[in-house]
Amino acid sequence: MANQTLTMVQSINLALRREMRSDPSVIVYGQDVGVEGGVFRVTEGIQKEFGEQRCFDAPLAEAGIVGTAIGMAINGMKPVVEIQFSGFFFEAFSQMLCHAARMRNRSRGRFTVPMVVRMPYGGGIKALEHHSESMEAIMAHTPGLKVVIPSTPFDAKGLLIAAIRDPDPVIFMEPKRLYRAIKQEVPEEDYFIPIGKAAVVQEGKDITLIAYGSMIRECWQASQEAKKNGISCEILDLRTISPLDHESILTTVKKTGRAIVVHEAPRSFGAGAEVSALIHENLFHTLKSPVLRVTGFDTIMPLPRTENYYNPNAFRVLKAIELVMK
Amino acid sequence: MANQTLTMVQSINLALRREMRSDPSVIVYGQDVGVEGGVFRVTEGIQKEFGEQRCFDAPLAEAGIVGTAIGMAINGMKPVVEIQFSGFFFEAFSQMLCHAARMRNRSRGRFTVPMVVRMPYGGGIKALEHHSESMEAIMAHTPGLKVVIPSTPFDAKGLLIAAIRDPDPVIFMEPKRLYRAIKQEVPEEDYFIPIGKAAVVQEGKDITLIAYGSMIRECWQASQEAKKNGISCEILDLRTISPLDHESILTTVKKTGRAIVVHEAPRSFGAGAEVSALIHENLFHTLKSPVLRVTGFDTIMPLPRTENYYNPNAFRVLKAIELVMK
Amino acid sequence: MKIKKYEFILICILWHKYIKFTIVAKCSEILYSLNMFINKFDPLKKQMVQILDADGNHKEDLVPAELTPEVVKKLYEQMFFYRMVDARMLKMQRSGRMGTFASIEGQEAAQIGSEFAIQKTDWIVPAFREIAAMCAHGYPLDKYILYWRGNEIGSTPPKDVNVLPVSVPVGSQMLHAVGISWASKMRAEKTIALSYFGDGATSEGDFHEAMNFAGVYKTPTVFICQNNQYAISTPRSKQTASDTLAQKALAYGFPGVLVDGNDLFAMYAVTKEAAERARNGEGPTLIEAQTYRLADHTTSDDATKYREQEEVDEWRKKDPFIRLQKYLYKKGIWNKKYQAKLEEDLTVRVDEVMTAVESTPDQTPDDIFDYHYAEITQSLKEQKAYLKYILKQQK
Amino acid sequence: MKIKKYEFILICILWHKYIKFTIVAKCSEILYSLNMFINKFDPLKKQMVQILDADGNHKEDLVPAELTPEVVKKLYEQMFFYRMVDARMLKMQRSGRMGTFASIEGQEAAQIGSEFAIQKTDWIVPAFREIAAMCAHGYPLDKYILYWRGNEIGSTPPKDVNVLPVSVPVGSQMLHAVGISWASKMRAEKTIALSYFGDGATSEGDFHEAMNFAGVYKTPTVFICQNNQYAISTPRSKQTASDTLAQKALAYGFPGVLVDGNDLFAMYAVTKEAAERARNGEGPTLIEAQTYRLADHTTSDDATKYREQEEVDEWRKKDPFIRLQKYLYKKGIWNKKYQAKLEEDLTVRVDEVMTAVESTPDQTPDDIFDYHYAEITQSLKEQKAYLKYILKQQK
Ligand SMILES: Cc1ncc(C[n+]2csc(CCOP(=O)(O)OP(=O)(O)O)c2C)c(N)n1
Ligand SMILES: Cc1ncc(C[n+]2csc(CCOP(=O)(O)OP(=O)(O)O)c2C)c(N)n1
Ligand SMILES: [Mg+2]
Ligand SMILES: [Mg+2]
Repeated sequence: MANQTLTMVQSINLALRREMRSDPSVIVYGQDVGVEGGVFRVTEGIQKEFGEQRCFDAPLAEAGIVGTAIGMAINGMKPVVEIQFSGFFFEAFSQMLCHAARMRNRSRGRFTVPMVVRMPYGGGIKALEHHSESMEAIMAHTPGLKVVIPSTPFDAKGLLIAAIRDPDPVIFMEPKRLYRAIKQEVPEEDYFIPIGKAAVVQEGKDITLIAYGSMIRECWQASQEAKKNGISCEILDLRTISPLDHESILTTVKKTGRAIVVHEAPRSFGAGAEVSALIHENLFHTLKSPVLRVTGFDTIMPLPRTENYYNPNAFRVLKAIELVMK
Repeated sequence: MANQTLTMVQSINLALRREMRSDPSVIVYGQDVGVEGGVFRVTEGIQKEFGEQRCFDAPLAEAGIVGTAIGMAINGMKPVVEIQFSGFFFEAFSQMLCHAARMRNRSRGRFTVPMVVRMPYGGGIKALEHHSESMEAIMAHTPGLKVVIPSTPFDAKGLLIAAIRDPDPVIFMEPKRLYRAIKQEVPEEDYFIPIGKAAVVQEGKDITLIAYGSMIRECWQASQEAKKNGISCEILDLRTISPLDHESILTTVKKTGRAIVVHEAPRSFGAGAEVSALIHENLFHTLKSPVLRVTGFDTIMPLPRTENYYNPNAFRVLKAIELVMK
Repeated sequence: MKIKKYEFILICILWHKYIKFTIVAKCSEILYSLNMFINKFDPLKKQMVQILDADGNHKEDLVPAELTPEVVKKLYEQMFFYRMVDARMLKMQRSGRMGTFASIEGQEAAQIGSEFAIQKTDWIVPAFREIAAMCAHGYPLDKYILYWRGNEIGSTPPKDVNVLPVSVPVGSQMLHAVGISWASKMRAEKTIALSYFGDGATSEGDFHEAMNFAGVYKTPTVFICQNNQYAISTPRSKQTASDTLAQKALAYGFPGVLVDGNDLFAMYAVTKEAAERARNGEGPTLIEAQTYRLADHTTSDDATKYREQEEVDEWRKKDPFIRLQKYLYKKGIWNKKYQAKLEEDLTVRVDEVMTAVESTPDQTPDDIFDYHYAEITQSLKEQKAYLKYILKQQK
Repeated sequence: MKIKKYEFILICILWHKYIKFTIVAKCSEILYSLNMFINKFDPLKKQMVQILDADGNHKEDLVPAELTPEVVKKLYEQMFFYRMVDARMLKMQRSGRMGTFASIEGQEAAQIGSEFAIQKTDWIVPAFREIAAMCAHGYPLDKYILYWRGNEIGSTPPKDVNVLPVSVPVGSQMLHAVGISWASKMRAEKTIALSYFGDGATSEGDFHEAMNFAGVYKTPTVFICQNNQYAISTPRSKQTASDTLAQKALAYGFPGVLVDGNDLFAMYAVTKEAAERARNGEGPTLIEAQTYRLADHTTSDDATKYREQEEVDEWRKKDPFIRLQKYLYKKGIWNKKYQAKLEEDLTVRVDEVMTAVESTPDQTPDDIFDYHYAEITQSLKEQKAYLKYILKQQK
């Protein structure tokens, strides 16, 4: 089969279609995902191809969407539901935390909840208030959940297929700023990127930049700049935030001896703290310099006109690289 | 005025009464807090003293309790609401995150939300499923909130008074295992323990144990054991999880050169990660040993008969001390 | 006679299946779409379905044909069994052999009557006060009790039992019932879901969302609100300002019915009608079962703090057993001797279950980690090793 | 003539106050407790309050006395002003001078009619499509627009304006209205709160909890559901299975009324009655304003994807302006010349606001950190210093 050059929106759409074609238990619902194809058009054409029985609009109620999906998953379906923006996910968080995340454990596997909750997250597209949140650490701190964040169209497809086939609930956060920002060759056929595994997306020897989602691109740009000063950056794309791939993190940092963690979410109690703590606990004596964090601020995301003040970018990463290398 | 020997339940009750007496805008509501005085009897007698207008039962709806409290706080009241168990707080999390935490910032101080959300948290009393959660890191990761956790009856009163007088929303998490476990002299009069300040509750020179809430007692016990082996432990009670008191943390660790962070909550992406990252970022070259974490597991809290397997205790802290001191 | 735990469970299931398959299965073939109650009794007018009143008088024409005296006797015995289990659990709790639990006392008819109206393949999605409904539907009684004892094995019903474990977060489980029954509908199966919840639960946003989804998608769900007048200490009157809970269905475009929840006949008849509606694609129904929680909220509660003894006494007169005894007495079945013999027999059964319960081992350290994901993660493995190390050291 | 921004706001407020204090204040003294609509029009029977129909015919006996032709003219002008602002915002958005925003087109009567029925000291708790209600109540128009332009200054109304800023999380704000009005009631003040939300919002759990709290505590809250038939692409019929949204009030023990939301008279009259009920301690009311969102959901939406042009055309005929023009024409007020002059005058005002908007500076880096807490925390101070350092370096 041929490769196509696709945006992330298209590759996610492709992943959904492929899984829906091969597995009749996969259904897609959420606010405006049916006729309209979702506010970002991620589910465009899916209702048309699979009918209203398998792709439909839900009432405007996040807990309702997630709570019914839990029931469906318990009873043999594989719901892939969309939360329109991650900022509204918290309406459904209790259902996710109390039930989706716990059903397998409490029933010792008698009942399982194989479902995927997709949601766009993060800033960078000058969206409205409450539309640019990055709250992955909150979900990652919840035992029983898996949290996956792709950084490219290729990965998005492979990871989403893995998420849909996963026997447990997966939160799939899509960096909306990359929805249409990059195009990439994406194979038409199935492939599978394992959940729980990070990937070295650029090899280097002096320092490791650890990031995920939209920040991979910033890291890459920073590394290009750093190269001019003779600094060779390895980039580790976490891909899965929880369960965190300790082994890959420790392997790369053992090699480079230095690391910076980068994320959009607020700094304090963010995912960067876990990565930093983990590295220091394990590689304290190997590290040439402490692990630094380049993150969003402990503030509410500013409104569009000044959201750039908030967002970590290549320049900030570069500054941190310089600091670590000093 | 005389001191009384009180449990934490009683000292919190006292703090509520004192504030209600001096400030007519303070009101108390939540599930079963009125006639019954709360399932832990924290609000016992308050309805009797202040009437149904100022202390009353709410319908069984956490978002409703928190959401109406936000409105009340905007319009001149100081609601101190109770969530019956922290495990059910997530029903109200969206209201807290989207509104309580943001109103001051978005309106540039035109509207403020001076409210307190009290809730018992943590394990150790063999409570029912969903009744032993420790999710402080999630709240601490939310910009705009303050998260306070007392560890003694004395502190509980002083911190709660501070929380009620605070012009911003405060989440006040009460370690339910200490509700009646310890008694302490508590002054009848007003006093105030500042939010955002940690306290060295035991001086020592070899290592700092950083903890809060119910874990302070475990740290203290571990330190008694460690002393027998000639190890002198300093204990830092964070008291406030957010905003985290960086200065106090760094000061004590600068002094001892070693630290262990202890909490009941799951390990990954927990508050301990932030404390650890912070220390390493700032004191990498001063540290004699990496900061370790003694925490709950990344699991769902077991049911009563085996919850002891989950809970961090003095022994586990002691083992970590030995490791760090090696 | 000594029966083993598994034999006992088998007997329970068989006993249950016997009643079900000989009677219900046949009856459900006879189309029960007479529609006698739903949309006929108007909750806005506070019309309540009652067939057997508190004094034991029954409306002969409304008694469902399948509820022959023999069947009623069996159901009475089932109900009584759970009341005895309840009493025993309380006794054990008081002596430290049981954890905190929620008593069913007073709500036996609401549960046994409604459960009897559905089929074995149908789902039950309970809250935390549904011992009778759950176990009548095949949930092993020892497991139910083990749950409250604080052993995770208590939430693991066998594969062929379509009963979800206890759900503690109030109001959250009805969404699962909607999802479960919706999935059945999608696959054009004829199974339905029956969800139980309390009066307090109706205040939660999740209740609203569950009802609304069910209405929009016409899911085959029967919502049974056991209005036992209290949510812990909070009386029904402070929970909501609507006159009845049944009328809340009007907000979702499907029918609500007020039923005397202490009347086994009414509970059976209305649930049956609702279940058949659901099965026939006519969508959900909300049933408000008016009943009363005769005991404390849980064993950690003290109801005397917030309610008058007179009120409890009034409701004791409406106890579902008193009226059933009168009814069965008229039918020549019930008398004191029968009752004494019944209690004796059931005591043996209760003893046996409790022996099974108390001899069941707790979960192991491994169990804490092994079930979070289909495959254990690396860091959970490490944490498990750490726990084992610690436990060994601590010995 | 050149008016400065602040003068303009002052004029707006004065203009508004003029109408309010000369007319409403007086009228509210006359007890409006005639109770003509609430509890009279039964939503279960789909009875809808309408005074001025789409063809411009009015029911003379139902026209509130205070709505004299002169007052109606002023309200018409106010409504028209917001339609013009809307059109201008759209134009600016298309040329990159405005952010994504939610158009009000079609909903002007629902908002101006209801807002005019309350007092300046009353509260308005809006969603995100309430430019007319908010600004009529004193929210500075330039600020409202600045919000959508992406400037935080847009959420900072002056101290004496009791209007909350835009609330984006659908369905969440009604709880605040309940809390606000409840606080007033606790202090025995006579102020009430009026909360706006959409048809989609009624599906959220928070809607349910707000309504339920309001019912239980009889808070002085008026809930105005602008049923504009869509939640983004989701039609009202897929949002809930109940025939009307107004009937949802039955679940909470207080009245709901269905109103023609494109009828200024009906919206005023019913809101007035609801507001006075609230003020007199009779509790909350739910008003369903039947209207239509003539524009796209927001400027990022394309409504042609999910609805037919014919449907839009049908609703265009029911536009609130057409009927008002006919009415005012009959009263000898409206004609083409008047309209042309009005548009000319209002264009000047729109120009002025937009100048004020476009000359307002963005928030500074300091502003990002300074308002999170009454007192900035140490780590926010450090983060602010870092941002400033970075911005300086980046230059
Ligand atoms: C979401 C949530 N909030 C609070 C609680 C604590 N709680 C346990 S039972 C209960 C009352 C439940 O009342 P009701 O729904 O009437 O059921 P009943 O106990 O009467 O059977 C409460 C408040 C809980 N379990 N879940
Ligand atoms: C809790 C939440 N979920 C989803 C969204 C995304 N969203 C914004 S507006 C909207 C539709 C709102 O519909 P309705 O309540 O009818 O108001 P209208 O837009 O028609 O005025 C949606 C789904 C949101 N803002 N908040
Ligand atoms: Mg109850
Ligand atoms: Mg709408």
